[in-house]
Amino acid sequence: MDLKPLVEALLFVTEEPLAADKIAEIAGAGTKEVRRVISELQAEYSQAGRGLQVLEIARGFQLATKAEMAPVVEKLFKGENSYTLSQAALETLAVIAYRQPVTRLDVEAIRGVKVDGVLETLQKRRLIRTVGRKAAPGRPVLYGTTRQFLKYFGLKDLDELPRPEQGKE
Amino acid sequence: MDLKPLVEALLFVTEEPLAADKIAEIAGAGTKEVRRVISELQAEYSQAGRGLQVLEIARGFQLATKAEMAPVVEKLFKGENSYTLSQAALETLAVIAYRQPVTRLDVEAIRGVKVDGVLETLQKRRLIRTVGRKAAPGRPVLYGTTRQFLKYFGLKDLDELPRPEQGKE
Amino acid sequence: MEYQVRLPVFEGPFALLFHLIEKAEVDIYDIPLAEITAQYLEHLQAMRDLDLEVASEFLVMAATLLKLKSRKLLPAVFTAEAEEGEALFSIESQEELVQRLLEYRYFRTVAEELRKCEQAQKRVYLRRLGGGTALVVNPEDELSAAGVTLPALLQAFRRLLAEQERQPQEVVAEEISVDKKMREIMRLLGRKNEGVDFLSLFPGRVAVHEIVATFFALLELVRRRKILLWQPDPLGSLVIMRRAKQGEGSKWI
Repeated sequence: MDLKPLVEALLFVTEEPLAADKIAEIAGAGTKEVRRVISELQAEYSQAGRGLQVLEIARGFQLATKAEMAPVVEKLFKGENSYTLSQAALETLAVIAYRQPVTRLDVEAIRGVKVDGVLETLQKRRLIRTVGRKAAPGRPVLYGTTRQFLKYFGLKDLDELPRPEQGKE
Repeated sequence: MDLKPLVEALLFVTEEPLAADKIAEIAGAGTKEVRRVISELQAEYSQAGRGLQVLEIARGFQLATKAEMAPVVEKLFKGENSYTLSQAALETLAVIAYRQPVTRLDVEAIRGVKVDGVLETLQKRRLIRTVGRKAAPGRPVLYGTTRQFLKYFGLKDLDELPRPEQGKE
Repeated sequence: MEYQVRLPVFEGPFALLFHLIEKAEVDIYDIPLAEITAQYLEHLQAMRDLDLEVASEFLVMAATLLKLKSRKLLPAVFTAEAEEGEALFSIESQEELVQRLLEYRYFRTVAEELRKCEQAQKRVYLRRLGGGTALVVNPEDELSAAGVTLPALLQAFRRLLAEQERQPQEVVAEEISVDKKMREIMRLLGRKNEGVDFLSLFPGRVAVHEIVATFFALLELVRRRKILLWQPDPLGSLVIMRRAKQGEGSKWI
Protein backbone atom coordinates (compact mmCIF):
# COMPACT_ATOMS: atom_id res chain seq x y z
CA MET A 1 0.00 0.00 0.00
CA ASP A 2 0.97 3.60 -0.53
CA LEU A 3 3.05 4.87 2.40
CA LYS A 4 1.59 8.35 2.81
CA PRO A 5 -1.93 7.40 3.90
CA LEU A 6 -0.45 4.92 6.36
CA VAL A 7 1.79 7.54 7.92
CA GLU A 8 -1.10 9.98 8.04
CA ALA A 9 -3.26 7.41 9.83
CA LEU A 10 -0.51 6.68 12.36
CA LEU A 11 0.16 10.35 13.08
CA PHE A 12 -3.57 10.72 13.64
CA VAL A 13 -4.28 7.84 16.01
CA THR A 14 -1.18 7.99 18.14
CA GLU A 15 -1.43 9.15 21.72
CA GLU A 16 2.25 9.99 21.90
CA PRO A 17 4.51 11.63 19.34
CA LEU A 18 5.84 8.90 17.04
CA ALA A 19 9.50 8.80 16.04
CA ALA A 20 10.21 8.40 12.34
CA ASP A 21 12.00 5.07 12.83
CA LYS A 22 9.10 3.75 14.88
CA ILE A 23 6.72 4.68 12.06
CA ALA A 24 9.07 3.03 9.60
CA GLU A 25 9.08 -0.15 11.66
CA ILE A 26 5.29 -0.28 11.94
CA ALA A 27 4.63 0.61 8.33
CA GLY A 28 7.37 -1.69 7.06
CA ALA A 29 9.22 1.06 5.22
CA GLY A 30 12.58 2.81 5.35
CA THR A 31 13.12 5.62 7.87
CA LYS A 32 14.36 7.87 5.14
CA GLU A 33 11.28 7.31 3.06
CA VAL A 34 9.09 7.91 6.11
CA ARG A 35 10.85 11.22 6.72
CA ARG A 36 10.23 12.21 3.12
CA VAL A 37 6.55 11.38 3.42
CA ILE A 38 6.29 13.31 6.70
CA SER A 39 7.78 16.35 4.96
CA GLU A 40 5.21 15.99 2.21
CA LEU A 41 2.41 15.79 4.74
CA GLN A 42 3.81 18.79 6.57
CA ALA A 43 3.80 20.77 3.37
CA GLU A 44 0.25 19.70 2.52
CA TYR A 45 -1.16 20.45 5.94
CA SER A 46 0.59 23.79 6.12
CA GLN A 47 -1.63 25.10 3.34
CA ALA A 48 -4.04 27.83 4.30
CA GLY A 49 -7.23 25.81 3.88
CA ARG A 50 -6.20 23.16 6.41
CA GLY A 51 -6.93 23.19 10.12
CA LEU A 52 -4.31 20.67 11.18
CA GLN A 53 -0.54 20.47 11.18
CA VAL A 54 2.12 17.82 11.51
CA LEU A 55 3.85 18.76 14.73
CA GLU A 56 7.38 17.70 15.49
CA ILE A 57 7.56 17.35 19.21
CA ALA A 58 9.27 15.29 21.90
CA ARG A 59 11.46 13.56 19.31
CA GLY A 60 8.47 12.47 17.30
CA PHE A 61 5.62 13.52 15.07
CA GLN A 62 1.94 13.88 15.69
CA LEU A 63 -1.05 15.52 14.06
CA ALA A 64 -2.32 18.57 15.90
CA THR A 65 -4.58 21.51 15.30
CA LYS A 66 -3.04 24.68 14.02
CA ALA A 67 -2.52 27.41 16.57
CA GLU A 68 -4.97 29.69 14.77
CA MET A 69 -7.73 27.20 15.54
CA ALA A 70 -7.20 27.55 19.29
CA PRO A 71 -10.00 30.05 19.98
CA VAL A 72 -12.59 27.78 18.34
CA VAL A 73 -11.19 24.58 19.83
CA GLU A 74 -11.28 26.26 23.21
CA LYS A 75 -14.97 26.90 22.78
CA LEU A 76 -15.51 23.19 22.25
CA PHE A 77 -13.74 22.25 25.42
CA LYS A 78 -14.78 25.30 27.45
CA GLY A 79 -11.75 24.83 29.61
CA GLU A 80 -12.82 21.44 30.92
CA ASN A 81 -9.65 19.77 29.74
CA SER A 82 -7.33 22.53 30.60
CA TYR A 83 -5.30 23.50 33.56
CA THR A 84 -2.65 26.02 34.25
CA LEU A 85 0.23 25.42 36.55
CA SER A 86 0.23 27.32 39.78
CA GLN A 87 3.08 29.64 40.47
CA ALA A 88 4.53 27.23 43.01
CA ALA A 89 4.28 24.35 40.55
CA LEU A 90 5.93 26.32 37.80
CA GLU A 91 8.86 27.34 39.94
CA THR A 92 9.34 23.84 41.29
CA LEU A 93 9.22 22.50 37.80
CA ALA A 94 11.83 25.00 36.67
CA VAL A 95 14.22 23.82 39.36
CA ILE A 96 13.66 20.16 38.53
CA ALA A 97 13.97 20.74 34.81
CA TYR A 98 17.29 22.52 35.11
CA ARG A 99 18.83 20.56 37.93
CA GLN A 100 17.59 17.02 37.38
CA PRO A 101 18.00 14.60 38.94
CA VAL A 102 17.24 16.37 42.21
CA THR A 103 15.89 15.44 45.60
CA ARG A 104 13.02 17.14 47.32
CA LEU A 105 15.47 18.76 49.73
CA ASP A 106 17.47 20.21 46.83
CA VAL A 107 14.31 21.82 45.49
CA GLU A 108 13.29 23.10 48.87
CA ALA A 109 16.76 24.58 49.44
CA ILE A 110 16.43 26.60 46.27
CA ARG A 111 12.81 27.62 46.62
CA GLY A 112 12.97 28.15 50.36
CA VAL A 113 9.63 26.50 50.94
CA LYS A 114 8.24 23.00 51.41
CA VAL A 115 7.32 21.38 48.12
CA ASP A 116 5.73 18.03 49.08
CA GLY A 117 2.30 19.00 47.84
CA VAL A 118 3.61 20.55 44.66
CA LEU A 119 5.70 17.49 43.85
CA GLU A 120 2.64 15.33 44.23
CA THR A 121 0.65 17.55 41.89
CA LEU A 122 3.40 17.57 39.31
CA GLN A 123 3.65 13.79 39.49
CA LYS A 124 -0.10 13.44 39.05
CA ARG A 125 0.11 15.66 36.01
CA ARG A 126 2.90 13.39 34.82
CA LEU A 127 5.25 16.33 34.40
CA ILE A 128 7.85 14.85 36.74
CA ARG A 129 8.66 11.35 37.87
CA THR A 130 10.99 9.61 40.26
CA VAL A 131 14.13 8.59 38.45
CA GLY A 132 15.98 6.78 41.21
CA ARG A 133 17.47 7.29 44.64
CA LYS A 134 20.44 9.34 45.65
CA ALA A 135 23.43 7.49 47.12
CA ALA A 136 23.21 9.51 50.33
CA PRO A 137 21.98 9.01 53.86
CA GLY A 138 18.31 8.07 53.80
CA ARG A 139 18.60 7.36 50.08
CA PRO A 140 16.26 10.19 49.10
CA VAL A 141 14.18 9.92 45.94
CA LEU A 142 15.46 11.73 42.85
CA TYR A 143 13.09 13.57 40.52
CA GLY A 144 13.34 14.32 36.83
CA THR A 145 11.05 15.54 34.08
CA THR A 146 8.92 13.34 31.81
CA ARG A 147 8.02 13.06 28.18
CA GLN A 148 4.78 14.76 29.14
CA PHE A 149 6.87 17.72 30.29
CA LEU A 150 8.36 18.01 26.82
CA LYS A 151 4.92 17.83 25.26
CA TYR A 152 3.51 20.38 27.65
CA PHE A 153 6.16 22.91 26.74
CA GLY A 154 6.35 21.95 23.10
CA LEU A 155 9.96 20.84 23.30
CA LYS A 156 11.52 18.23 21.06
CA ASP A 157 13.85 17.06 23.81
CA LEU A 158 15.59 18.22 26.95
CA ASP A 159 18.49 19.55 24.93
CA GLU A 160 16.11 22.19 23.72
CA LEU A 161 15.81 23.44 27.22
CA PRO A 162 18.79 25.72 27.62
CA ARG A 163 21.18 23.98 29.96
CA PRO A 164 23.61 26.34 31.56
CA GLU A 165 26.88 24.45 31.85
CA GLN A 166 28.15 26.67 34.57
CA GLY A 167 26.31 28.45 37.25
CA LYS A 168 25.63 25.16 38.92
CA GLU A 169 26.74 25.06 42.46
CA MET B 1 -11.60 32.99 9.28
CA ASP B 2 -12.25 30.38 6.64
CA LEU B 3 -14.76 27.81 7.87
CA LYS B 4 -13.20 24.65 6.46
CA PRO B 5 -10.01 24.57 8.55
CA LEU B 6 -12.07 25.27 11.66
CA VAL B 7 -14.41 22.39 10.96
CA GLU B 8 -11.45 20.14 10.21
CA ALA B 9 -9.82 21.09 13.53
CA LEU B 10 -13.04 20.41 15.44
CA LEU B 11 -13.60 17.03 13.77
CA PHE B 12 -10.04 16.21 14.75
CA VAL B 13 -10.02 17.20 18.40
CA THR B 14 -13.46 15.99 19.37
CA GLU B 15 -13.71 12.90 21.52
CA GLU B 16 -17.36 12.40 20.64
CA PRO B 17 -19.04 12.63 17.26
CA LEU B 18 -20.06 16.26 16.74
CA ALA B 19 -23.45 17.15 15.32
CA ALA B 20 -23.45 19.65 12.45
CA ASP B 21 -25.48 22.19 14.42
CA LYS B 22 -23.09 21.94 17.34
CA ILE B 23 -20.18 22.64 14.98
CA ALA B 24 -22.11 25.55 13.53
CA GLU B 25 -22.70 26.97 16.98
CA ILE B 26 -19.05 26.69 17.98
CA ALA B 27 -17.67 27.99 14.71
CA GLY B 28 -20.24 30.74 14.49
CA ALA B 29 -21.57 29.67 11.12
CA GLY B 30 -24.79 28.37 9.61
CA THR B 31 -25.61 24.67 9.92
CA LYS B 32 -26.22 24.46 6.19
CA GLU B 33 -22.82 25.91 5.45
CA VAL B 34 -21.21 23.55 7.95
CA ARG B 35 -22.86 20.61 6.22
CA ARG B 36 -21.51 21.80 2.91
CA VAL B 37 -18.00 22.11 4.31
CA ILE B 38 -18.25 18.63 5.86
CA SER B 39 -19.23 17.25 2.45
CA GLU B 40 -16.21 18.94 0.94
CA LEU B 41 -13.93 17.50 3.60
CA GLN B 42 -15.49 14.09 3.10
CA ALA B 43 -14.76 14.29 -0.61
CA GLU B 44 -11.19 15.45 -0.03
CA TYR B 45 -10.40 12.79 2.55
CA SER B 46 -11.97 10.06 0.45
CA GLN B 47 -9.19 10.44 -2.11
CA ALA B 48 -6.83 7.53 -2.46
CA GLY B 49 -3.74 9.24 -1.06
CA ARG B 50 -5.38 10.00 2.29
CA GLY B 51 -5.34 7.77 5.37
CA LEU B 52 -8.27 9.39 7.17
CA GLN B 53 -11.98 9.78 6.64
CA VAL B 54 -14.80 11.93 7.94
CA LEU B 55 -17.00 9.43 9.71
CA GLU B 56 -20.72 10.04 10.06
CA ILE B 57 -21.64 8.19 13.21
CA ALA B 58 -24.05 8.39 16.15
CA ARG B 59 -25.73 11.50 14.73
CA GLY B 60 -22.45 13.33 14.37
CA PHE B 61 -19.17 13.61 12.56
CA GLN B 62 -15.63 12.74 13.54
CA LEU B 63 -12.29 12.12 11.90
CA ALA B 64 -11.15 8.50 11.85
CA THR B 65 -8.71 6.30 10.00
CA LYS B 66 -9.80 4.54 6.84
CA ALA B 67 -10.58 0.85 7.20
CA GLU B 68 -7.73 -0.05 4.84
CA MET B 69 -5.25 1.34 7.36
CA ALA B 70 -6.40 -1.12 10.02
CA PRO B 71 -3.60 -3.69 9.65
CA VAL B 72 -0.92 -1.07 10.22
CA VAL B 73 -2.76 0.85 12.94
CA GLU B 74 -3.35 -2.45 14.74
CA LYS B 75 0.38 -2.97 14.88
CA LEU B 76 0.70 0.31 16.77
CA PHE B 77 -1.93 -0.73 19.28
CA LYS B 78 -0.96 -4.39 19.34
CA GLY B 79 -4.45 -5.75 18.88
CA GLU B 80 -6.08 -3.69 21.62
CA ASN B 81 -9.13 -3.38 19.47
CA SER B 82 -9.60 -7.13 19.18
CA TYR B 83 -12.43 -7.44 21.69
CA THR B 84 -15.61 -8.72 20.08
CA LEU B 85 -19.01 -9.42 21.54
CA SER B 86 -20.00 -13.01 22.29
CA GLN B 87 -22.79 -14.56 20.28
CA ALA B 88 -25.06 -14.46 23.34
CA ALA B 89 -24.34 -10.78 23.88
CA LEU B 90 -24.86 -10.00 20.21
CA GLU B 91 -28.22 -11.81 20.00
CA THR B 92 -29.41 -10.15 23.19
CA LEU B 93 -28.31 -6.80 21.89
CA ALA B 94 -30.12 -7.44 18.60
CA VAL B 95 -33.40 -8.07 20.41
CA ILE B 96 -33.00 -4.95 22.54
CA ALA B 97 -32.00 -2.78 19.58
CA TYR B 98 -34.97 -3.79 17.41
CA ARG B 99 -37.60 -4.07 20.11
CA GLN B 100 -36.66 -1.31 22.49
CA PRO B 101 -37.86 -0.57 25.03
CA VAL B 102 -38.01 -4.17 26.25
CA THR B 103 -37.98 -5.98 29.57
CA ARG B 104 -35.64 -8.79 30.52
CA LEU B 105 -38.52 -11.27 30.22
CA ASP B 106 -39.26 -10.12 26.67
CA VAL B 107 -35.67 -10.81 25.70
CA GLU B 108 -35.65 -14.18 27.44
CA ALA B 109 -38.86 -15.23 25.70
CA ILE B 110 -37.34 -14.50 22.32
CA ARG B 111 -33.94 -15.99 22.95
CA GLY B 112 -35.23 -18.91 24.98
CA VAL B 113 -32.52 -18.51 27.60
CA LYS B 114 -31.86 -16.53 30.76
CA VAL B 115 -30.08 -13.25 30.07
CA ASP B 116 -29.33 -11.73 33.50
CA GLY B 117 -25.56 -12.06 33.15
CA VAL B 118 -25.50 -10.86 29.57
CA LEU B 119 -27.57 -7.77 30.41
CA GLU B 120 -25.14 -6.89 33.14
CA THR B 121 -22.19 -7.19 30.78
CA LEU B 122 -23.90 -5.08 28.13
CA GLN B 123 -24.70 -2.42 30.69
CA LYS B 124 -21.14 -2.36 31.93
CA ARG B 125 -19.97 -1.86 28.37
CA ARG B 126 -22.50 0.97 28.08
CA LEU B 127 -24.15 -0.63 25.05
CA ILE B 128 -27.55 -0.73 26.76
CA ARG B 129 -29.18 1.24 29.55
CA THR B 130 -32.39 1.22 31.51
CA VAL B 131 -34.86 3.60 29.96
CA GLY B 132 -37.73 3.32 32.41
CA ARG B 133 -40.18 0.84 33.84
CA LYS B 134 -43.05 -0.93 32.18
CA ALA B 135 -46.53 -0.17 33.40
CA ALA B 136 -47.16 -3.81 34.25
CA PRO B 137 -47.24 -6.00 37.38
CA GLY B 138 -43.89 -5.78 39.15
CA ARG B 139 -43.02 -2.68 37.09
CA PRO B 140 -40.16 -4.44 35.31
CA VAL B 141 -37.20 -2.39 34.07
CA LEU B 142 -37.15 -1.48 30.38
CA TYR B 143 -33.92 -1.57 28.38
CA GLY B 144 -32.80 0.38 25.34
CA THR B 145 -29.59 0.97 23.43
CA THR B 146 -27.15 3.83 23.99
CA ARG B 147 -25.16 6.28 21.92
CA GLN B 148 -22.19 4.00 22.60
CA PHE B 149 -24.14 1.26 20.82
CA LEU B 150 -24.33 3.40 17.68
CA LYS B 151 -20.65 4.18 17.93
CA TYR B 152 -19.68 0.57 18.51
CA PHE B 153 -21.47 -0.58 15.38
CA GLY B 154 -20.63 2.48 13.32
CA LEU B 155 -24.26 3.48 12.83
CA LYS B 156 -25.52 6.99 12.11
CA ASP B 157 -28.69 6.41 14.10
CA LEU B 158 -31.19 3.68 14.93
CA ASP B 159 -32.87 4.03 11.54
CA GLU B 160 -29.67 2.67 10.06
CA LEU B 161 -30.03 -0.67 11.82
CA PRO B 162 -29.76 -3.43 9.21
CA ARG B 163 -33.19 -4.65 8.20
CA PRO B 164 -33.25 -8.14 6.74
CA GLU B 165 -35.92 -8.38 4.05
CA GLN B 166 -37.39 -11.64 5.18
CA GLY B 167 -37.65 -13.59 8.37
CA LYS B 168 -39.86 -11.17 10.18
CA GLU B 169 -42.96 -12.74 11.58
CA MET C 1 -10.45 -47.15 21.90
CA GLU C 2 -11.26 -43.55 22.50
CA TYR C 3 -13.62 -41.40 20.58
CA GLN C 4 -13.21 -37.69 20.33
CA VAL C 5 -16.76 -36.55 20.28
CA ARG C 6 -17.40 -32.91 19.57
CA LEU C 7 -20.82 -31.52 20.04
CA PRO C 8 -21.70 -28.19 18.57
CA VAL C 9 -22.51 -25.65 21.27
CA PHE C 10 -25.90 -24.02 21.03
CA GLU C 11 -26.79 -20.67 22.49
CA GLY C 12 -30.17 -21.97 23.57
CA PRO C 13 -32.99 -24.40 22.82
CA PHE C 14 -34.19 -22.40 19.80
CA ALA C 15 -30.74 -22.51 18.32
CA LEU C 16 -30.57 -26.28 18.75
CA LEU C 17 -34.03 -26.73 17.34
CA PHE C 18 -33.12 -24.65 14.35
CA HIS C 19 -30.06 -26.68 13.74
CA LEU C 20 -32.11 -29.89 13.76
CA ILE C 21 -34.74 -28.47 11.41
CA GLU C 22 -32.09 -27.30 8.97
CA LYS C 23 -30.33 -30.65 9.16
CA ALA C 24 -33.55 -32.49 8.45
CA GLU C 25 -34.17 -30.18 5.50
CA VAL C 26 -37.80 -29.73 6.34
CA ASP C 27 -40.05 -26.74 5.96
CA ILE C 28 -40.27 -24.72 9.12
CA TYR C 29 -44.05 -24.43 8.66
CA ASP C 30 -44.38 -28.17 8.51
CA ILE C 31 -42.08 -29.60 11.14
CA PRO C 32 -42.28 -33.37 11.66
CA LEU C 33 -42.70 -32.95 15.38
CA ALA C 34 -42.13 -36.57 16.39
CA GLU C 35 -38.89 -36.84 14.44
CA ILE C 36 -37.50 -33.50 15.59
CA THR C 37 -38.46 -34.17 19.19
CA ALA C 38 -36.63 -37.49 19.08
CA GLN C 39 -33.51 -35.86 17.69
CA TYR C 40 -33.73 -33.09 20.22
CA LEU C 41 -33.84 -35.60 23.08
CA GLU C 42 -30.96 -37.54 21.53
CA HIS C 43 -28.88 -34.44 21.54
CA LEU C 44 -29.61 -33.79 25.20
CA GLN C 45 -28.67 -37.40 25.94
CA ALA C 46 -25.40 -36.94 24.07
CA MET C 47 -24.66 -33.87 26.14
CA ARG C 48 -25.27 -35.86 29.31
CA ASP C 49 -23.06 -38.69 28.10
CA LEU C 50 -20.27 -36.17 27.72
CA ASP C 51 -20.94 -34.87 31.21
CA LEU C 52 -21.91 -31.52 29.76
CA GLU C 53 -24.26 -29.54 31.88
CA VAL C 54 -27.66 -29.34 30.29
CA ALA C 55 -29.10 -25.93 31.04
CA SER C 56 -32.65 -25.87 32.32
CA GLU C 57 -33.83 -23.99 29.25
CA PHE C 58 -33.09 -27.04 27.13
CA LEU C 59 -35.15 -29.21 29.44
CA VAL C 60 -38.06 -26.79 29.35
CA MET C 61 -38.00 -27.00 25.57
CA ALA C 62 -37.87 -30.80 25.70
CA ALA C 63 -40.96 -30.81 27.89
CA THR C 64 -42.67 -28.39 25.54
CA LEU C 65 -41.91 -30.55 22.50
CA LEU C 66 -43.22 -33.66 24.25
CA LYS C 67 -46.33 -31.78 25.25
CA LEU C 68 -46.99 -30.59 21.71
CA LYS C 69 -46.38 -34.03 20.33
CA SER C 70 -48.79 -35.68 22.74
CA ARG C 71 -51.39 -33.00 22.06
CA LYS C 72 -51.21 -33.87 18.43
CA LEU C 73 -51.99 -37.45 19.29
CA LEU C 74 -54.71 -36.62 21.75
CA PRO C 75 -55.88 -33.13 20.84
CA ALA C 76 -59.26 -33.23 22.52
CA VAL C 77 -57.95 -34.25 25.91
CA PHE C 78 -55.20 -31.70 26.39
CA THR C 79 -56.16 -28.48 24.69
CA ALA C 80 -57.81 -26.83 27.64
CA GLU C 81 -55.28 -27.81 30.23
CA ALA C 82 -53.46 -25.00 31.97
CA GLU C 83 -49.75 -25.38 32.12
CA GLU C 84 -47.56 -24.90 35.12
CA GLY C 85 -45.72 -21.59 34.79
CA GLU C 86 -42.76 -22.06 32.52
CA ALA C 87 -40.70 -19.05 33.18
CA LEU C 88 -38.99 -18.68 29.84
CA PHE C 89 -41.64 -19.50 27.37
CA SER C 90 -45.00 -21.14 27.20
CA ILE C 91 -45.79 -22.56 23.81
CA GLU C 92 -49.25 -23.99 23.42
CA SER C 93 -49.34 -25.13 19.82
CA GLN C 94 -47.16 -26.04 16.92
CA GLU C 95 -48.20 -22.82 15.18
CA GLU C 96 -46.97 -20.91 18.15
CA LEU C 97 -43.72 -22.84 18.12
CA VAL C 98 -43.26 -21.91 14.48
CA GLN C 99 -43.90 -18.26 15.24
CA ARG C 100 -41.34 -18.32 18.02
CA LEU C 101 -38.80 -20.03 15.81
CA LEU C 102 -39.32 -17.48 13.06
CA GLU C 103 -38.96 -14.66 15.52
CA TYR C 104 -35.80 -16.18 16.89
CA ARG C 105 -34.47 -16.68 13.37
CA TYR C 106 -35.14 -13.05 12.58
CA PHE C 107 -33.03 -11.87 15.48
CA ARG C 108 -30.32 -14.33 14.69
CA THR C 109 -30.11 -12.92 11.17
CA VAL C 110 -30.08 -9.42 12.55
CA ALA C 111 -27.32 -10.38 14.96
CA GLU C 112 -25.28 -11.58 12.00
CA GLU C 113 -25.77 -8.22 10.34
CA LEU C 114 -24.69 -6.48 13.51
CA ARG C 115 -21.63 -8.71 13.61
CA LYS C 116 -20.71 -7.40 10.16
CA CYS C 117 -21.12 -3.83 11.39
CA GLU C 118 -18.99 -4.63 14.42
CA GLN C 119 -16.23 -6.10 12.29
CA ALA C 120 -16.28 -3.15 9.90
CA GLN C 121 -16.16 -0.66 12.75
CA LYS C 122 -13.27 -2.52 14.37
CA ARG C 123 -11.19 -1.47 11.41
CA VAL C 124 -11.84 2.20 11.96
CA TYR C 125 -9.70 3.93 14.55
CA LEU C 126 -10.42 7.15 16.33
CA ARG C 127 -7.81 9.37 17.80
CA ARG C 128 -6.47 8.22 21.16
CA LEU C 129 -6.61 10.84 23.81
CA GLY C 130 -4.61 9.10 26.48
CA GLY C 131 -5.55 9.84 30.04
CA GLY C 132 -3.91 13.16 30.50
CA THR C 133 -4.29 16.46 28.86
CA ALA C 134 -3.47 15.86 25.28
CA LEU C 135 -1.30 18.66 24.19
CA VAL C 136 -3.05 19.24 20.95
CA VAL C 137 -6.50 19.09 22.36
CA ASN C 138 -6.93 21.72 24.95
CA PRO C 139 -6.70 25.46 24.93
CA GLU C 140 -3.39 25.29 26.71
CA ASP C 141 -2.14 23.94 23.52
CA GLU C 142 -1.75 27.29 22.09
CA LEU C 143 1.55 27.26 23.88
CA SER C 144 2.56 23.92 22.50
CA ALA C 145 1.05 24.58 19.14
CA ALA C 146 3.16 27.67 19.34
CA GLY C 147 5.93 25.11 19.23
CA VAL C 148 6.65 26.68 15.92
CA THR C 149 7.95 29.77 17.65
CA LEU C 150 8.96 28.24 20.94
CA PRO C 151 12.08 26.63 19.54
CA ALA C 152 13.00 30.06 18.29
CA LEU C 153 12.43 31.44 21.72
CA LEU C 154 14.59 28.71 23.16
CA GLN C 155 17.28 29.28 20.65
CA ALA C 156 17.41 32.92 21.50
CA PHE C 157 17.53 31.95 25.11
CA ARG C 158 20.41 29.58 24.49
CA ARG C 159 22.37 32.24 22.68
CA LEU C 160 21.84 34.46 25.65
CA LEU C 161 23.14 31.81 27.98
CA ALA C 162 26.19 31.27 25.83
CA GLU C 163 26.82 34.95 26.22
CA GLN C 164 26.47 34.65 29.95
CA GLU C 165 28.83 31.74 30.12
CA ARG C 166 31.67 33.70 28.68
CA GLN C 167 31.49 36.00 31.62
CA PRO C 168 32.29 34.60 35.04
CA GLN C 169 29.44 35.01 37.40
CA GLU C 170 28.57 34.46 40.95
CA VAL C 171 25.50 32.50 41.64
CA VAL C 172 23.28 33.71 44.36
CA ALA C 173 20.84 31.09 45.56
CA GLU C 174 17.94 33.45 45.74
CA GLU C 175 14.40 32.30 45.35
CA ILE C 176 13.12 32.28 41.82
CA SER C 177 10.09 34.46 41.60
CA VAL C 178 8.34 33.92 38.33
CA ASP C 179 5.46 35.94 39.64
CA LYS C 180 7.63 38.97 40.17
CA LYS C 181 9.11 38.57 36.68
CA MET C 182 5.70 38.34 35.12
CA ARG C 183 4.67 41.61 36.78
CA GLU C 184 7.89 43.21 35.59
CA ILE C 185 7.35 42.10 32.03
CA MET C 186 3.75 43.29 31.97
CA ARG C 187 4.80 46.63 33.44
CA LEU C 188 7.43 46.97 30.76
CA LEU C 189 4.97 46.13 27.99
CA GLY C 190 2.29 48.35 29.40
CA ARG C 191 3.97 51.47 28.17
CA LYS C 192 4.86 50.22 24.70
CA ASN C 193 2.40 49.47 21.99
CA GLU C 194 4.91 48.24 19.49
CA GLY C 195 6.40 45.59 21.75
CA VAL C 196 9.70 44.91 23.38
CA ASP C 197 12.74 43.12 22.11
CA PHE C 198 13.15 39.73 23.72
CA LEU C 199 16.79 40.29 24.50
CA SER C 200 16.08 43.50 26.37
CA LEU C 201 14.53 41.38 29.10
CA PHE C 202 17.93 39.95 29.82
CA PRO C 203 20.26 42.74 30.79
CA GLY C 204 24.01 42.25 30.95
CA ARG C 205 24.90 40.24 33.98
CA VAL C 206 22.17 38.35 35.70
CA ALA C 207 22.20 35.08 37.53
CA VAL C 208 21.03 31.98 35.75
CA HIS C 209 18.23 31.70 38.25
CA GLU C 210 16.89 35.02 37.16
CA ILE C 211 17.12 34.11 33.50
CA VAL C 212 15.21 30.94 34.23
CA ALA C 213 12.58 32.90 36.11
CA THR C 214 12.22 35.35 33.24
CA PHE C 215 12.01 32.52 30.79
CA PHE C 216 9.29 30.74 32.73
CA ALA C 217 7.50 34.01 33.28
CA LEU C 218 7.36 34.42 29.50
CA LEU C 219 6.06 30.90 29.05
CA GLU C 220 3.42 31.49 31.65
CA LEU C 221 2.35 34.80 30.11
CA VAL C 222 1.99 33.14 26.73
CA ARG C 223 -0.02 30.41 28.39
CA ARG C 224 -2.27 32.91 30.09
CA ARG C 225 -2.64 34.64 26.76
CA LYS C 226 -1.35 37.88 28.15
CA ILE C 227 1.45 38.32 25.67
CA LEU C 228 2.42 37.40 22.16
CA LEU C 229 5.79 36.40 20.85
CA TRP C 230 6.50 37.51 17.39
CA GLN C 231 9.46 36.77 15.21
CA PRO C 232 9.49 39.26 12.33
CA ASP C 233 12.33 37.49 10.52
CA PRO C 234 12.91 33.76 10.53
CA LEU C 235 16.27 34.09 12.23
CA GLY C 236 15.81 37.50 13.73
CA SER C 237 15.18 38.37 17.32
CA LEU C 238 11.86 37.90 19.04
CA VAL C 239 9.49 40.68 19.88
CA ILE C 240 7.20 40.50 22.88
CA MET C 241 3.88 42.24 22.69
CA ARG C 242 0.96 42.69 24.99
CA ARG C 243 -1.78 40.52 23.61
CA ALA C 244 -4.69 42.17 21.89
CA LYS C 245 -8.22 41.31 22.91
CA GLN C 246 -9.75 37.98 21.90
CA GLY C 247 -9.69 37.23 18.22
CA GLU C 248 -6.88 39.48 17.18
CA GLY C 249 -3.32 38.48 17.43
CA SER C 250 -3.49 34.72 17.28
CA LYS C 251 -2.07 34.99 13.82
CA TRP C 252 1.27 35.64 15.40
CA ILE C 253 1.58 32.42 17.24
